[in-house]
Amino acid sequence: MTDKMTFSKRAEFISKLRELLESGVPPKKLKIVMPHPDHEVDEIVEKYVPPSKLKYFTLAGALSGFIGGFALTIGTVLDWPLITGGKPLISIPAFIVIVFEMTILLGATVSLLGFLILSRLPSFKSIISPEDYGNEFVILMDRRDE
Amino acid sequence: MNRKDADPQDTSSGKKGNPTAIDYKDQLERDILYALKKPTPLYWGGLALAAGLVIWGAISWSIQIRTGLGVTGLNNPVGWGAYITNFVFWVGIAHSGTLISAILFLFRAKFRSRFNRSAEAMTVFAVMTAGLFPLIHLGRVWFFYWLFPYPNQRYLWVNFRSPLIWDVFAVSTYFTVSAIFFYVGMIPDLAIIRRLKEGIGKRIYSILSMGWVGTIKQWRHYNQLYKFLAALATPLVISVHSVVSWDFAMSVIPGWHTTIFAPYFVAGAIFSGCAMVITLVVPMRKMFRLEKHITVDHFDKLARLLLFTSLIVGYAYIVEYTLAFWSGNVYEEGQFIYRAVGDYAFFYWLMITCNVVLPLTLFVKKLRRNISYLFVLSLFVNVGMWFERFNIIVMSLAHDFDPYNFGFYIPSIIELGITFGSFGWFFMFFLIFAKTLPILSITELKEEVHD
Amino acid sequence: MRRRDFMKLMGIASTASLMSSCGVERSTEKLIPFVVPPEEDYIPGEDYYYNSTCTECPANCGISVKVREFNPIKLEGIENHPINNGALCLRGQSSLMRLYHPERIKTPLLKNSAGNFEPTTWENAYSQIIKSMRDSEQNGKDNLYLSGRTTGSLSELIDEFCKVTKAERLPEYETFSYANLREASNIVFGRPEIPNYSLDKSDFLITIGADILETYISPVQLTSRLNKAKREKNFRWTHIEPNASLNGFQASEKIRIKPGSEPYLLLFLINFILKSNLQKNRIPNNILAVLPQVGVGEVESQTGISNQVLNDMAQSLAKATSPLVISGGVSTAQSGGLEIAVLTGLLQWATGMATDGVINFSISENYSSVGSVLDMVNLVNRLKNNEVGVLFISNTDPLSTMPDETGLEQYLEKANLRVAFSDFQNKTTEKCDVILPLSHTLESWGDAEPRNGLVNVIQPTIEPIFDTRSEGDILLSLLRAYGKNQTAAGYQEWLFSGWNEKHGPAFADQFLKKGYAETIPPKIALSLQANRIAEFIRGAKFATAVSDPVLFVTPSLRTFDGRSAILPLSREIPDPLTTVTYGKWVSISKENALELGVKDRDEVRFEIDGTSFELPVRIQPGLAKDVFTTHRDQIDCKLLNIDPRTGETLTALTNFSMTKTGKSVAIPILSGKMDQEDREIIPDHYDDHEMEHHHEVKATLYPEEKYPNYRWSMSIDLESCIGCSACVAACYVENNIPVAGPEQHLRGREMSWIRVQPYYNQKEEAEFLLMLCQQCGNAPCETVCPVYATYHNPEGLNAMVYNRCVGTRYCHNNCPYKVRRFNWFEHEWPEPMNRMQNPDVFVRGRGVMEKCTFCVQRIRKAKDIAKDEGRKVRDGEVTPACAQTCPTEAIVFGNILDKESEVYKKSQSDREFRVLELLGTLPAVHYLRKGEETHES
Amino acid sequence: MSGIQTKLAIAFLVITGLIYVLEYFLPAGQGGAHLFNLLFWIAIIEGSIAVVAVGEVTNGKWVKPYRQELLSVYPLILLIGLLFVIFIPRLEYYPWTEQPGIWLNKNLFIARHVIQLIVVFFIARKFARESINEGQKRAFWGVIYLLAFAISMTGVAFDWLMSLEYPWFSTLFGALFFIEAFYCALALAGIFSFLYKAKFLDTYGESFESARMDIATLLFAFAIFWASQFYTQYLVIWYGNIPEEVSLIYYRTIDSPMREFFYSVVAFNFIIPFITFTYRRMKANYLVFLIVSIVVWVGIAVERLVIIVPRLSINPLILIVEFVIIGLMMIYVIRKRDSFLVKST
Repeated sequence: MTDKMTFSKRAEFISKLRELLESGVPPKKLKIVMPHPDHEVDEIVEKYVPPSKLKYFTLAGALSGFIGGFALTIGTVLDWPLITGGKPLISIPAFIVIVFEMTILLGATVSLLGFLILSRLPSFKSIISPEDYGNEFVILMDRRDE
Repeated sequence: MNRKDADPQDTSSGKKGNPTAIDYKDQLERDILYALKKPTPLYWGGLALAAGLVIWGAISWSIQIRTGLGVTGLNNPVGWGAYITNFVFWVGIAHSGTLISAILFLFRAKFRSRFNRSAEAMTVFAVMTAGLFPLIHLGRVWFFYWLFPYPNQRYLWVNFRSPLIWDVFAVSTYFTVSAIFFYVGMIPDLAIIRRLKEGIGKRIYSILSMGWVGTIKQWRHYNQLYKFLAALATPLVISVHSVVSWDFAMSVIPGWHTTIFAPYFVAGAIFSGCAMVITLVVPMRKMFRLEKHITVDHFDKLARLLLFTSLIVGYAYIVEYTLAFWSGNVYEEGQFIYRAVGDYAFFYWLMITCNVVLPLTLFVKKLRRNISYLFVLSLFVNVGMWFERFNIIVMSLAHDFDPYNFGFYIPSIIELGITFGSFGWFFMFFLIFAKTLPILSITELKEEVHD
Repeated sequence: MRRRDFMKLMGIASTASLMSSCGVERSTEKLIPFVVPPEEDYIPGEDYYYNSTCTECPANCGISVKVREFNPIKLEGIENHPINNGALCLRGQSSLMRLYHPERIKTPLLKNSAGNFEPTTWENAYSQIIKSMRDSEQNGKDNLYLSGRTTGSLSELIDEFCKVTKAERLPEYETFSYANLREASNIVFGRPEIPNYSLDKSDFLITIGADILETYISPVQLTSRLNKAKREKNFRWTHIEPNASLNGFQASEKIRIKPGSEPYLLLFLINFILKSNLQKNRIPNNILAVLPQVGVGEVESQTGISNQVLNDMAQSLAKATSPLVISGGVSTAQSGGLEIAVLTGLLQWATGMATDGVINFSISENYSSVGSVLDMVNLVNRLKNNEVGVLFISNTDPLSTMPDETGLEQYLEKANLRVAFSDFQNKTTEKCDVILPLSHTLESWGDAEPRNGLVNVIQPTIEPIFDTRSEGDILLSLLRAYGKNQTAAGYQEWLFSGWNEKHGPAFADQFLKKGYAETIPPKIALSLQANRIAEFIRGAKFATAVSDPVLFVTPSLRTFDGRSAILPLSREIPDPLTTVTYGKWVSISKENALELGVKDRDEVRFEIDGTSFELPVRIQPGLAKDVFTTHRDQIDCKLLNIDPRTGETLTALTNFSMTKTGKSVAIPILSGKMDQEDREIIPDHYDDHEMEHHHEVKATLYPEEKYPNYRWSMSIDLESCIGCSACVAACYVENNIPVAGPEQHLRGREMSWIRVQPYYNQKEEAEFLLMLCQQCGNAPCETVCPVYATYHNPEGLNAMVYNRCVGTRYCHNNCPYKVRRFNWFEHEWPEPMNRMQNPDVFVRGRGVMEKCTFCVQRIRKAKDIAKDEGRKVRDGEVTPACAQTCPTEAIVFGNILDKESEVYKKSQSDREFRVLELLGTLPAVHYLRKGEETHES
Repeated sequence: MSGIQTKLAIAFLVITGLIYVLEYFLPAGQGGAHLFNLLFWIAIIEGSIAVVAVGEVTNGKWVKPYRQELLSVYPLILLIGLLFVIFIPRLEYYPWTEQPGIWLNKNLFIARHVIQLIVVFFIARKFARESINEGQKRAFWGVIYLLAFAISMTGVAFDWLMSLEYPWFSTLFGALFFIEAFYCALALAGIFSFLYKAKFLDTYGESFESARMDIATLLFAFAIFWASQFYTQYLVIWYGNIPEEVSLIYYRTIDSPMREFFYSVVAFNFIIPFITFTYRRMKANYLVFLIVSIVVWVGIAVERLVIIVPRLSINPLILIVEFVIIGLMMIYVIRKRDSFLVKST
């Protein structure tokens, strides 16, 4: 049993939200839908819910890219050592470019992955039956208490 | 909501009385999605033209593949010409996209929200165009996959010391990341279209929007992601054009081998990119009646950016030139004298005029705020930047160390065909984008609205 | 009778077994591909070498032919051959293309009533000829036999043929008949011959107009001898010429003389020698009496040579222990040419060189049976009065090279039947009724006698490609058809029996193996024909310097008199002085260019008494004002005149007018610029600044390369290099380099791996820089290749993996020397040209980069042999094609790690430099700057 | 106001005299110390004003708190001018003086730099006053100053420093140099925020905090930017490996301790600031900020030294003395800022 509150004015919405949270309603019982992000709302919510875990994904991706880059470049030159232009086999200055690009590439793709996982996307339920709230701010509260 | 009245002229709901934020936001959606209405004949004409160019290019390329690179104007001293010029040009165009969306995002510059969507689209399509040219210029394009490090029985890997391999990595990374950036930025807007559309359209857009709801949880991850992507894209954009510049700087050829190339090319890229944004957005703004949302002030900001980058480019020109004589190195001197008075002198001075002299007029506030002037200027800058690359590439090769090897090159009809084809290719995608996806970031515009 | 059985009879199966498929009138069973096992012991993939003779020009160098899978694929000079000593010239190297040329005449041709040629059978052709010969015998007409210079057994056979058929053998026709020279030595010494000059024995050489490095008599011989002399420290060479040829730039000093004023110089020298009364007594008084006295001032003004230069020359001539003066070329081919030649002879006598062995008449060049244009004039007269029945024209093309005065062209029809023996259609054959296709030398048996006491073998190396026959076989068949019963089945048999008679049975074997047989003829005591000389001088009118413009029509280094123009390479390889490849042009001086207001490629019209012709110009630094040069095959020879006294063709055109047509002709000029713009591509000397560079060169951020066994290197001595471009031709043939053709050249797409780059300095002297892949230690091209298609192999070679190349052309862009070549198209090898491809070298396809790799295939072979024998490759065991053919041994190749190797020693010379050394590319090619060694290293 | 001006004038002359004595009457070697101080201080001085200029042009809020302190160093440009004049005799040690070129010859060299310094001084002065008074034209003068700054820094980099290695040259050197100027100016701001913490806090409060964070972020960004440019220059040189060009790096990396110094620059200017400032908490900490700022200064100093030492011998003692003198002068000027650089009412 959920009850739905819709606000056309941002201010009202924010005050209500603050009130709810301060009154000790567990955040997981609330489903807040906004037409666009809002800093103030973030600040309020931050006090009650832990920050996004996305950064770990990004870090992991970037790191693997970094290591993978070195592994690929150095590994291949050692696999079949061919001298070109008198440059040392393991030409770090040249390889840095590859390493850098791979860091970014994996960093970005893994972040995207993380985002999809964390925010439960793509959600087939709402693809099939989209839930839209227009430009209003909506708070859905789960009344059932276990 | 009924799409019949989705017409910006009908701002009644907003006009009369005191418009509430909601009204305004609805209005905003209608204004921007007005672009998705039925295409006009003009639009179809443009699309047809673009497609035609693409076909011309395709035919030219097939001829080249069948008979060999001899059909180009390339020859013994000059091994690279129009193709590599186009490659660098298009990668350059791609840059302002990420710049405007990522760097300006980090610098919290407001005016970005008016341009970022079209800029990002531009980036994706420009990279798609640029990516073709490394293939086109290959002598044996049917072996292009040898440029990728894939395991094979012969234990043959690619040479990671070669700038061309750096290109492969840089460009493909750049494409992936900017595509992600483009798409992620669009998800909430896609959800909006989903809401406004009916029937099959609704289906498609709800799939595209991946069932985005807009819960606070999603928004928080979303913002995180966007920030990270911006943070990753910013160094990426610098690196990509640095790598492109290193295709030349890594060589030993006078006119190519110079340390300033990386920042110089990056600035140049952003410069040409901004110009292209103006070239695209000015007509778009007119066609889709967005004057209300993309104002003169926004263009003014963009013009300042254009001026700034043009100053950097000018700085690079001057440094390059003076140091050639400062150093007393005969080969450098020879090269730069050749540029100013040699076979291609005309194009050299054309480049100087378009990239350094004309943009100086932007110091004048009046001109900065004159949209049609900006549009014309941006066209000049595009031309100028194309020839900048042409000059650097061709002149340096045509006039290197040994006087015996001095030569000359002019593009052949085939090369021109492929060049125009690439423009067709780019504009074709952009036109399709303009009719199918939100051309402005609705969500971000809403964000700026307060009760 | 099958040749093989015959050879067995000869008892030299050893050679026979190898020369399996060579023969005369035989089916071509041996040419079917190798799926069918060969019936003779022959190893596929093996190179077989056969000695033979190059007949591209009358010099007749000895060649050893490399045969692979029954196809000759490369010509190289025979080691220590008395003429060419292992070397070969540009034309010699290219001449292989004559064999495989698709445009060869493939069957006997008969002109039909409509005047077109149509194929016919040999028998038919023979019977036609015999019939017509018989007719002319009946109605009292003479059958005449005209041929190009023919020596050795073939000449004898012709005589026999003429004897039997009562035909008359005419004096032979050669474009360069040296009539003046021969007449002169006839006047001076009573010997109408061209002596053999031992340049190597002289210590001071004066050449007057004689282009000893290009086409003069036996260029390769003279060049290599010159080089031998040069290596002696105290050798000095003064070259005097009115034009600017290759020779001048190589001489110790080049002296530019006003056209036609040579006699004054010679008179001055003679008088000086006499005054210096060393040799006074040698010149009899009756000559002294008539010998004109010339004052220094007069000579100075006439010749335009400064006083002290003259004196210096004369003094060193007087001082020299064994001086040598040679005149020829443009100088003796002028109206006053005979005088010049005679005075030269006189000088030779006066300085005693004629007797001390530098000038050798005992082994004089074999021109005895060669006539002159005068003889052709006679022929024409006989044609005029309908005295000629059958006219055989063998192996010569008078119509395209002879002056018009004779009018041969219009009267040729008057012969009843004109029979041509030829390998290609040319102006003369067009006018004939019967054309019998000649086999190429490489397809036929024979021998050649370039000079007294030297016989070269000619032996087949391949089955005739088309239905052609050698001249010898044709003559024998004709004889048979004429009714003479023959012992010999074919010319080969005739030849062997001939050798047998002359030299005994053991000879042939040796002869074939060695390639030549040399005998020392008795010395000839020369005597001065005092009276004849005196009388000649009395009659002589010594020409004075011509003041108005002169156009010299010189023989061409690339095409000789035009006969070699048919060889694709002779046009593909640029003219070393102007770097023009295809098309015709006239070289003019900067001054004249300014005067006419023309630049390269602008067309000018020449008007000479009535007729006129146009040529595009090419500005050639070093030419004197009002002196123009073009090549024999680039203008219509009808314009030339002859010297009525000797029949020498006069190739110096005067009193013409020049005008600018305003048109511009697209002729390919390969050189971007011919001056160095102070870029020190060839550093002129080491000043401190450069020394700085030298120590800078050490600065590097890379680890030092380690080469386990070999570091292949090359040294090129610019002192010896004469720019003759023989190496270029050799490289083309050895490495299957495609011929790009004029269109591609105009686009700047030549394919040469090695090239001769001329640079003209402020003094307008040319220096030649051989440019080829420098096999850099730190090669800029390698690193930038994305797919490792080019990399540095452990022997220091800049290896090129054609299969791996994807064609980004980045390596080419990044090469400071621009020595890489890209395959813009799939290149054509028209049948049967493809048969001359070297199986050891990859034939590159479209879209692939290619370049020189020091003939890596040869290195491979040498290493295999060394491996089998369990040792390292010895110094001098590997010779790249370019080094192999170089007449001056300017190119030395070897392993620079081996401190004993010659290339290492040369690299230590203080003349050593490397091109663009300041780029730190560490090239493996070490150049030796022109000039003297300042200290021995 | 004239009082302070005369004071400064006298102080400058005294210092100039002092350094002249140090340089030419003591065993100062070839004036390496002198050149080092010139290069080090001019970068900081012109850089600080440039930082403000950028703030004004982009009207960033972060510049406001630091404005007066950063601007107040502008008079020192004159001091540098004077010091440059007494440096002139040292030019003989420059390799190009043997064979002067069109661009590199003593007279032109001296002329262009004296003029440059004077012009820059006046522009800086004008801008400083505009800015402090929040005048209408301050953005305009900001732009003018930045142009002047770019030119003068490039000139200094190429002529004073790079031409020591002649014929070595790198087109990026100028840009790198004024990036560094900017970089150490930001570091100076970092130092200020430690020194004037209290004052700033009670004048600007919260906005100071955010401004400081912005400065820190900028410092962080510049660490990356500097690294990228340094790498760019290194990579191009390393890859081309043209002897004439690698000479700079080559002669500084063949032997110890030069090699260690050379590479330590990367640690000082990139690794340390980068690592520390990746963590928000570190940024927020005043002391850390101070330390990082100083590290950056050290990095720049070491880089200059590494380039100078192999060409011009240095007397370390004199180097330090001169450094201290100029440093003290700077502190003095900054402390006296209120007496010559205040909002005119």
